[in-house]
Parts: sequence; C-alpha cells; structure tokens
Amino acid sequence: MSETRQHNTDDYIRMYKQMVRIRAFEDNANRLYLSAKMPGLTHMYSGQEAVAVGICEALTIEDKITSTHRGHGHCVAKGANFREMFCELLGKEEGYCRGKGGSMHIADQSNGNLGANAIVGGSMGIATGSALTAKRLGNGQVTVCFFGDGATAQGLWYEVMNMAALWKLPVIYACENNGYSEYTKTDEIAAGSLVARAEAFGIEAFQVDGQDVLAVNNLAQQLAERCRNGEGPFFIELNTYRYHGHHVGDINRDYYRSKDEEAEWKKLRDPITNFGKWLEDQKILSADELVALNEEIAADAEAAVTYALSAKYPEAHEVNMHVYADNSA
Amino acid sequence: MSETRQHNTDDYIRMYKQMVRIRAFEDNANRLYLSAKMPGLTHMYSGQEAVAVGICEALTIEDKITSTHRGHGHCVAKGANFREMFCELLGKEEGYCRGKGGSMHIADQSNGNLGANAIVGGSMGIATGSALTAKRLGNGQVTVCFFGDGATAQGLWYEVMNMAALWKLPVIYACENNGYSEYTKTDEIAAGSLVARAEAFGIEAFQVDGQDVLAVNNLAQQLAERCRNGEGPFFIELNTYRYHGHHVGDINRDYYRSKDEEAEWKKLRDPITNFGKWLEDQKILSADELVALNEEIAADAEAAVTYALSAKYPEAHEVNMHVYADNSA
Amino acid sequence: MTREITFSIAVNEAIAEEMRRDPTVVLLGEDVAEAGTPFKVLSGLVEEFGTDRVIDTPISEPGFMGIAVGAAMTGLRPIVDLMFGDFLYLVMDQLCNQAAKTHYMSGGKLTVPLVLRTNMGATRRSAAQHSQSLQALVAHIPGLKVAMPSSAYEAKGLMKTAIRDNNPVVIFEDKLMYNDKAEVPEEEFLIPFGEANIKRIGQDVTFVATSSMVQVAEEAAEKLSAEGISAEIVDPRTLVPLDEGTILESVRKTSRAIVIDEGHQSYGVTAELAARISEKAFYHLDAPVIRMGAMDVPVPFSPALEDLTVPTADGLVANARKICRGELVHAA
Amino acid sequence: MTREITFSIAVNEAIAEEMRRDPTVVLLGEDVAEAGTPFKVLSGLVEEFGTDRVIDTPISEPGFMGIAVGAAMTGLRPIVDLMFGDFLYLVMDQLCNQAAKTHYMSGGKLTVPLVLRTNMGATRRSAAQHSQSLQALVAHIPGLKVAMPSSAYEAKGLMKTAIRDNNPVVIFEDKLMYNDKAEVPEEEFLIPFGEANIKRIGQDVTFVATSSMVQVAEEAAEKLSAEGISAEIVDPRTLVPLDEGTILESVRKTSRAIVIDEGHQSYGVTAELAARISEKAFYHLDAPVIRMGAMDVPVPFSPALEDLTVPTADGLVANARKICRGELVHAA
Ligand SMILES: Cc1ncc(C[n+]2csc(CCOP(=O)(O)OP(=O)(O)O)c2C)c(N)n1
Ligand SMILES: Cc1ncc(C[n+]2csc(CCOP(=O)(O)OP(=O)(O)O)c2C)c(N)n1
Ligand SMILES: [Mg+2]
Ligand SMILES: [Mg+2]
Repeated sequence: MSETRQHNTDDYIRMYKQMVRIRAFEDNANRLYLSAKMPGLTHMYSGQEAVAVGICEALTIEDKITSTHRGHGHCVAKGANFREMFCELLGKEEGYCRGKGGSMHIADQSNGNLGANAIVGGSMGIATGSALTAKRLGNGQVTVCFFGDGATAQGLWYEVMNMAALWKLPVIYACENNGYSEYTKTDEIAAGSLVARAEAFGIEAFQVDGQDVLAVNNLAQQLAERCRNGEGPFFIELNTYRYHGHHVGDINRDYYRSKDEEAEWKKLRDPITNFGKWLEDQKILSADELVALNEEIAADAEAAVTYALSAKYPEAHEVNMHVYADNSA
Repeated sequence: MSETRQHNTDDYIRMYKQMVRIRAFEDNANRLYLSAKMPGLTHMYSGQEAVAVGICEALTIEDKITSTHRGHGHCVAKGANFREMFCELLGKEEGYCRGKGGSMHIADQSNGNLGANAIVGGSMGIATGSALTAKRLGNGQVTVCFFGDGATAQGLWYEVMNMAALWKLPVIYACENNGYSEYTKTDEIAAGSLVARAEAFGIEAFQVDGQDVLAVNNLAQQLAERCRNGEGPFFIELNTYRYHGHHVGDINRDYYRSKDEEAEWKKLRDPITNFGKWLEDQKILSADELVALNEEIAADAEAAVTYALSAKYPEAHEVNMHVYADNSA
Repeated sequence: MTREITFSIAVNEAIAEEMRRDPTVVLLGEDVAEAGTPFKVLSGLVEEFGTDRVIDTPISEPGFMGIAVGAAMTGLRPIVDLMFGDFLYLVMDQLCNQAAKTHYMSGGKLTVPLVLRTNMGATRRSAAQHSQSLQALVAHIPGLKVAMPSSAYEAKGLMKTAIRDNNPVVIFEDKLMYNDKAEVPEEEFLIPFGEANIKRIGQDVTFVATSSMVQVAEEAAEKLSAEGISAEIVDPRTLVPLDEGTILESVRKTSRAIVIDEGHQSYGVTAELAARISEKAFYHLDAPVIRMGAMDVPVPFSPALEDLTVPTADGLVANARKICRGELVHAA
Repeated sequence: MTREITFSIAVNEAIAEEMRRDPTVVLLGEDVAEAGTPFKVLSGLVEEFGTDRVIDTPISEPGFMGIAVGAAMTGLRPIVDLMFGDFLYLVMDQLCNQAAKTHYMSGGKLTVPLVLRTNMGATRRSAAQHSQSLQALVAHIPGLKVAMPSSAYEAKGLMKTAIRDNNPVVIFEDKLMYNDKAEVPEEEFLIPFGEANIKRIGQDVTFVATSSMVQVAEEAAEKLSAEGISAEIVDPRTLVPLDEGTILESVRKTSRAIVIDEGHQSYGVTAELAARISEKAFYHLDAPVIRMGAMDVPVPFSPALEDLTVPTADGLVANARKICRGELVHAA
C-alpha cells in the first residue's frame, strides 16, 4: 500500500467491504454459470476490484460512470444492491433492467451508473456526453469512463478525447489495463504508449497501480476535484489483472496465458488480501473482524442468489414495453 | 527554398511543371464552375501544389496514393492527363471513371492513384490496406495517404496507425495542414499536437514546410526509401494553405478567414512563384523559359477543357454497368 | 397565416422556437455555428443561443453522435446535425446499438431524447457518397423514430415534435427542397408522429410517397387528372411510427397503389410499404402494388446517368396509367 | 460423399481450401489466429497458413475493414472476420461507402474482392448488442452481395464462391447452427450465387426461408404434412443476387406464400420478399403473403422474453393452416 492513514476509518472499511462484495458477487455469478443456472455468458471482474472501488469511492452518488462488458465491479462499487443485480443476471423482472439488459447491459441510474456496454469502447461517447451535460448544466458532476486496454483500439476514443480536451469537459477516462484483450496480450495489439496517446490531445495522463486501492482512490479524488474545478479531462491507466478467463466459459486458456502468471498475481498482488493486511497493520480491523466481514458479505450474496433464483421472470407482455419511451411526461 | 541543387535538372523542371499543371487545371476547373459548365461543386487544390508534387515525385508509378475531396492536385502529380481528368469532372464517358465518379471520386489506377474520397478520412484504411498488400506480396511498393488537418478528427486514423505500426507497414500518412477544416480554423477543432498523436503509436513523425517543394521532396524520398527497407510507417505534417474557398462556391468567406491572410500567403509563400525564382537563381530556367512553360501548360489545359466540353456523355445503359465486377476473369 | 417560407427557414424556426422554450436543447455538428451549415439552414442560431448551445464539432461523426447519446441520457436534448445522410454509416453504432436500445435495455429507466437531423436526395451531381437516401436503414431498427418531411410545413411541425419526443428521432430532409416554399402558419403548431397526411384526394389509385416524392406524385397526379385518372396521395410523414391505417383505408378505396421513395428500391422503404399494403389490403387490390424506388446502383456523378436513377413523375404517370387501365402487370 | 460435418467445420474447410488454392487470400480479424475466434470456427488455420495470412487485429472494426478494402483493391483477397453481426454498424462506412461503391465510382477500373464473414441469430441469451440479424441493412446497398447459408453444405459452397467473387460479399452465419451437421461432399464444390434451392417440394404453400429459418420451415412442413398440408420450402441462399425466378415459380404453383427471416420484420428482408411475390405473382395468389420476421424490439436478455421475439415453427404452422384452409386474413 502506498500510503499511511489519511481518510477516516469508515472510509477504509467501506472500501474494503466494497472490494469483498465485488469478489463475492463474482464468485456467485461464476457458480451460477458453472451450474448452468445463468443464461448466457458473463465476464468476471475478480482481480480488478481496487480499480472500481478506488475510483467510485472518490465519486458522489450524482457523479456518473459508464461501464463495460466486465461491468459487475463498477456496478457494485457505484452502490448497487446484490438482489437487483442477481435478478438482472438471471433475467428476472426485479432486476435493475427488468431482466432486459442482463450482465452486459446492467445499469443503475439511481446510483449514477449509465450502464455496462457490450460494444467494446461503446460508452466512450456516452461518458463524454454526460460530461457535456454536467458542464452545460453546471451541476458539478464528474463522469468516469471505464474501459479496457483492448478498447483503446477503438477510434471513437480519440474522437471524444479531442472534443473533451477542446471543451474542457469533466470526464476521466479510466483504462483498466489487465494485460489482455480477449485471448491476446495487450502488447500484440497496442503500439506505442497509451499514456502518450491521451497526452497527444493535451490531456493530462497518469499511471497507477490498479491493485492498490488507496493509490487509485487518492488519484481519483484529486482528479475528480480538479474536474469540478474545470481542469478536466484526465486519463488514467490502471495496471491490473483479471483472475478468470475472458468470460466464464474461457476455461482452458494456457495457450494465451500461463498458470504461473495467474498464480503470481493472485498470490502477490491481490487487492483485497493486500488491503486487508494493511488494515490489520494499521489496526483498523483485526484478523477476526476481517473474517467476519467476509463471511457476512458471502452470506448476503448467497441470500441474494437464492432470492433471485426464485424471483419471477417478466411477463410476456413486457417484450413490447420500453421500445419507446412515452411522451406524456 | 531549403536547398541547393541535388537532383538533376530534369527533375527540377518536372517538379515545376507539375505544380504549374495543377494550378492550370484548377484555374480552369474554377472557371468551368463559375460559368456553370461544371456539374456540382469541387474543391480547389491551388496553393498546396508543393505537397502533392514534392511527394509524388518521390514515388514510382507502381507506388500507390490515396487522395481526398481536394484531390485534383494528387491526381495530376501522380501522372494523370488533363483530358481524362476534365472529362471526368464534366461527367463524360472518356473520364478516368467514365464520368461516374466525378471530382470527388477521381481515380487513376494506371498511375497508382487509388482514388479521391468524399468521406473525410475515408481513405485512411484503404491506404493502410494497400501497404498491407505491398508487405504481403513483397513488391516493394510504398503507399502515401493524403488527408487534411480536419481528417485527423476521424477515429479511423488512430485505428489504422496502430495496425500500421504493429505490422510495420510501408505507408506514409501525409497530413496537409492548410489551417482550415471547411469554415473552421484547425486549432478550434484539434486539441494538442498532430505530430504527437502519431508518435504516441510509435510512429516517427515529421513537420515540413508544405510550400517548399524541395523540402517536401527530400523528406518524401527519404521516407519512401525507408519504407521500402521495412522501416515504415511514417507521419508527415505539411503546413500549407488553400487559396480558394473550401469549395468553388465558398466565395464570401471573410467570416472565417481574412482577405489579408490570404493575400499574405499568396504573396510570400506561393510554392510556384518561389520555386520559379529558385530555378532562375540556379540558372536552371530563365524568366522567359518560365513564362513559355506556363503558357504552354495553360494552352494544354484549355485544349483539354475544349475537348472535354464537347466529349460525349456515357450512354444511358451504362447506368447499370459496374455495379458488380464480373467473375469471368 | 398565409405567409410562405422556405423549407430551410421552417427548419430554422422550429429549432429556434424549441431552443427558446427549452434550455436543455442544444445543437451539435460540423460548422453549425458561424457557418450555419453548408446549406445555411442554421444561420443565426449561434447569434441567438451562443456557442454553448450551438456547438461546432470536429469532423468526428461517431464521436459527436456518441456524445449526444450520453448528453441525452443525462438531461440535455441534443439535436445532432449530420451534414450528409451518407455519413449515417459512420454513426450507425452509436445510433443503433446505443441510442436505439438504451431505453429498452435499461428496462425503461434511461431515455435518449435526441434528434438526428440529416438529409437525403440525389440529382445534385454530388456523386455516390453525397447523394444517398438511407432512411430504410434506420427505419429497420426498433427504438428509432423516422420522419420524412415533404414540405416546409412538415419540416417545421415534425421537427418540433421530434425535439419534444423522448426517443431518438432521425429526420431526413431532402437537400433539393431547402428553397421550396410552402404555407407555414405563424402560430405555433406541431405535427404528431404516426399520422399520415392525405395530400390529395382521389378515387382511382393511391400514391404513397415520402419526402420529395410527394412533389413527384403531385406532378403526376396533375397530369393524370387531365386523362381522367384521379390519384390520391398519401404522405406517411413518419416511417416509424407508420400510419398504416390511413394508407390502407386509401388503398381499400382506390383498389390500386403505387409506392414511391427515393431510397434504393431493393430492401428499401418501398418494400415495406408495398408488403403491408399487399398483405393487409389483399382482398381490395385490383392490381399489384407497384414499387418505385431509386435504381439499385450507387449514384453516378454524370448528369447523363444520375437523372435516370430516381423515380420521376413521367414514370409514375406511366405506371398509374397501366394499372388504372387494367393492363396486366407481371401477369406472366 | 456421405460424410456429415458441422457447419463450423464446413466454413473452416472452405476457407482452408481457398487459401491453399490462392495465396492472395488472407484472413483478418480479432482473435482469428491462435484462438480461432470465440466460436472456434477458424481453429487450425493459423497453424497451416501462418500469421502472415491469418492476422489477429486489435479491436478496430472500422480500421481493419478499411484495411481489407485497400488490400482488396491492390491484389489481395481478404476475408474479414467480424466477431458479431451487431458490429456491422461499426464497419458500415468502409463497407457501404467504400467497398460497395468503388467499382462503380471508378467506372469499373478498381475492384474490391473481399468477404466479410459475420453472424446473426438470437436466442443465445446474448442480449441486444450480440443477437441482431442485420442482413437487411447490407442487402439494401448496391454493390454488395449477401449470402445466408442455411446448413453446413451451403456454408461451404457459398463461402468458396464468395472468396472467388470479385466483389464485396457479406456472409451471415447463424451462430446457433455452428454445431449442426449436414452432408457435405468430400469433393470440391461451389454453390453459385443467385440460385435458390428448393429444399422441399410441396403443393399448397411456399415457405421462403433464410438461414436457420429453413430449419424452422422444415419443422413446420413436417407438422403440416401430418395434417395434409404440403409445403414447399425455397431457400434463396443469397439475398443479393436474389433468385426471384425460382421463388415466383414456386408461388405460382402453390398460390400461397409465407416468408420467414430472423431480422426485424419492419423494413426487413421479409418486406422485400413479400413485396416481390405480391407484385409479381399477383394474379396467382389465393391469399396475402404472410411475413414472419423477428419482433420489432431490441433483443431482450431474459429467456422469458427472448424466445418470444423470433419466428417459430408453431407460429409458421398456424399461419400456414390459416391461409391454406382459406380463412380470410386481414379481410377487414
Ligand atoms: C466492438 C466490439 N468488438 C469486439 C467485441 C468482442 N469483445 C468483447 S470483450 C473483448 C476484449 C476487450 O478487451 P479489453 O477492452 O481489454 O477489456 P477486458 O475484457 O480485458 O476487460 C472483445 C474483443 C465487442 N464486444 N465489441
Ligand atoms: C465524414 C465526413 N464528414 C464531413 C464531410 C464534409 N466535409 C467535406 S471536406 C470537409 C473539411 C475537411 O477538412 P480537411 O481535412 O482539413 O481538408 P481540406 O478541405 O482543408 O483540404 C468536411 C467537413 C465529409 N465529406 N465527410
Ligand atoms: Mg483488457
Ligand atoms: Mg484543412
């Protein structure tokens, strides 16, 4: 951990909890898939928790985020509940999107999450537009655009960076560089330097250890503040790692990534383990308290799964609803 | 002029001639428009001649270029004839594209011109693909992709630069920065630095005075050579100026560009005048010879216009031809 | 009440009125501010509303389309100006994967109230990449609404409705109509979506025509009336929602229909119109529904060829004559 | 001659054979090499042909589509792998403004021989951005050819023809059919474009069905035959060029038609098929041509909803019954 204590204790504990909640969510989602209880595929966020939590803990509930196909972590970190999330993953009516979006489109506008996106890079414009709204309405909101290293290959990013820079929009482009874009190593599909790409548009750019929740959070706080002062946009490259395959079905993956590499990240750089140790060192939580907290969250997640499994599907007539918003309002 | 004599005399004279030919072509095209003899609109290249000529004179006939909506200059510089060009602008059957393309789609595959393009930035992929062919077939060809400063706002460029860099393709991205993108100054629509944008992908980048045909030609020769040696891709930003409006119909343009600015470029930085002076200084051509040469070319151009005006339109049945290439071959 | 204004001024008025009424309406596109677009349709707006609301963008169609989607999701009502309809291809992902689906995918929680105004129409000698009429592409995508104003009157009334709609709306303006005048009331009015307009009443044949094809239909109807053939003209005004009822009612009355749209004929708007009429007015039809779309060729530059590619009044007259006189069409 | 292979292997064989035959054929796309695509359709190709010809790209669909166009113009025959048909929106400009028009705009001098292979098909619980069937969009654009293989046999034969074609060809593979087996000859064969296949001979009604809807039609035809209704199934195999002749001939025989395609119904492929049949077989039809496309809604994730959106054999049976028994449809 890069830091000694600066926040108050509650902040630290909440960050830890949120990371554990993401991990618990994903473990359950993965089990649902493996036991054939989940429709479709999904992409696990496990390993990257410090990114979503470090950043979202620097935001207010009104601030906005846009998310990706690997979006459960962002959703939890921005304040979502397990129940509505699992219901969504299972296509149930009580899901955040009434089961219509599923894992890849989960959105939670009540907490400022404008939604996951199944088009790689697809939300870069949306995030930038959200920042345009903030600027135009002068509401002081910041928008964070999460995306992966692979998404930097989408031309859209360069277009919106240019406009964000010209118009000084309060948006933070947060690139979670987990080293892979599907089944391919990042260096095979990204020439030059990501940081330099943002800088070329006159955007201040940063690199940070995405496994260190405090480092991420400190940077995010500074940049969010500076955005509110009209100093945006910014770019952050966060180095991180996904523990699972590209999606839950990507099990035999030795051909592109070694087991040793995976084991090493998990052993040495796990964001939760390391932050837990730091909390112990700082005497913020005891080992027992950490265990209790983990267990409580695991129980919560399982309860939510149980609930979601027996929740009802949307009625057939819903298939035609929400194609168009009505204009009465 | 940045240089003392290095080429042989013929090369210099050809460069001069080609620039004059472009200017003569455009003057006639503009007259055709103003006298309502030309269908549609067209974009004049006048003022930018040193770019097209400096670069194309560094290429072989097999080398490829892709061009833009402001493409007459590239077309002439790559070796096209006046007759087929004017016929094309007038929609005649003898045009390079049988009248089907017109000014914005003029192509001349016999000289390696893969075509103008009415989609800003639309040819960036095509040029890069042409370089992929060269690399795959090992034919030693270089491709130059011409585009304007405004086109750097198209995300496509960043996508193809990335691939060109990863795959070390023999392509030169030549950005003609004439200070305007339609009716808007470049700095209002381009943040940061263009050169840095290319460099961020690990692409070696250069800036050159686009009014100085020798400077352009020297750089282009070096880079073409280096492309052939597998050192590509490269980026060049060429600073230049268009004398006319954005298109022939853009006559009252004080609201975005001052008359003084235009006058100054024409007076001090005209690529033809300045190169003519240099040729005189170097005793390559006398003042009289320059005049004679200009007159000869003007006469050629007018003859071609006369020819084209009375040339025949394609037959009605051609409307259905060339939608699909046949497969007999 | 009886003033006549051009199509172009009608669009301008509609946008200005709505921007006055609602401060969340913003305009976004290339050269929309000082230049007022190459067609000068938006002249004067930046002077009234300032560069905060009339925003010049770089040449980044996918980018500013995406920005508009995000702005619409969070409280603005952006009008995106897409300089040529041919550039639709560049914004399809943001328009069709994002804007069109967000409301549905979010279970009704997010909305995307935006207008994409763009154009269509050939015979301007602008060649294959500046002449396309691509309304069929967007009409096919659920979640989008599609309007095709056929005169200054519709241009104003539909634009105002579009701006107030809580969904993404694409409006296609025929570039050749910008200087055409029509009566447009001084008083405020809106034209509801999904209500076709019976532009001319007739008995023998129904012409269902979109955008500038309504003019073509009117010209043909005039000529036909001299021959004693009475044509009814129905202008759907919006392709989505489509006022099937009015169209079918007309065809049930006349028993004959010709559908005309300037998009390419195959897999185009004429297919949908003809298929619906053929299916749902089947027992009333005395002749096959004739389709008249643009030829299935890229738009050629040469004037000698370009004019051949679009539906004309003469072609329409010839077709109408055939089916009204009972000549068998495709009776092989 | 009697071996059965999967659709997926059929595609793989076709590409491998053509790559062996012609060194200018290259493959381009995301994770096409070692990974052999997420659907594993291309497994083994990189081992045989190397990374110079089986080229992994970054996630830059517009970029690599553009590169393919340029490569095709200059001597290669690229096969572009677009991982999901939903990403078509991203490549529309390069596909429709560039690839489709280059031959025409250059007066026949430049050619763009490329294949865009992509997929379609819902009911995989992949939600709105990974389930679309967008064939109508590209079928509308002159200059493109469009193939819709309905089994492993067509997958192989059409792919080989596509690779040898001198034009841009878009092939839609239904992702749900990759594991379906069919008889595919060991010997080389090609399936010409523009020749529909009469998949089943019948007398009472014609089903014109594309891609996996052919299976739906077969299932329905089986059920109907038990009731004494004999359905003919015509698989157009290519939407462009379209074998109108075979379709019309069948309908003239049966006097009834139902057209089935998995794209959204409105402004979709069923519109074109129905409009052509209605117009050109008008005097032979005993009942309106019924259209069965996917619902006009974004594809919902929930299994409870998704399955409702696509045409089914039961729905087809019900429709066929109605028109064959002479019930009036839309007779209001
Ligand atoms: C436009 C688009 N292209 C391709 C895909 C298929 N795809 C889904 S995720 C992915 C890799 C994304 O890599 P990255 O951005 O690094 O995110 P990560 O999966 O590593 O979190 C790809 C290629 C897609 N969904 N959208
Ligand atoms: C994709 C696209 N967007 C917009 C246009 C309209 N347009 C034509 S030229 C032009 C300006 C191009 O500026 P630049 O690239 O600097 O070239 P220049 O005209 O200065 O030579 C614009 C916006 C277009 N043709 N294509
Ligand atoms: Mg990644
Ligand atoms: Mg410029």
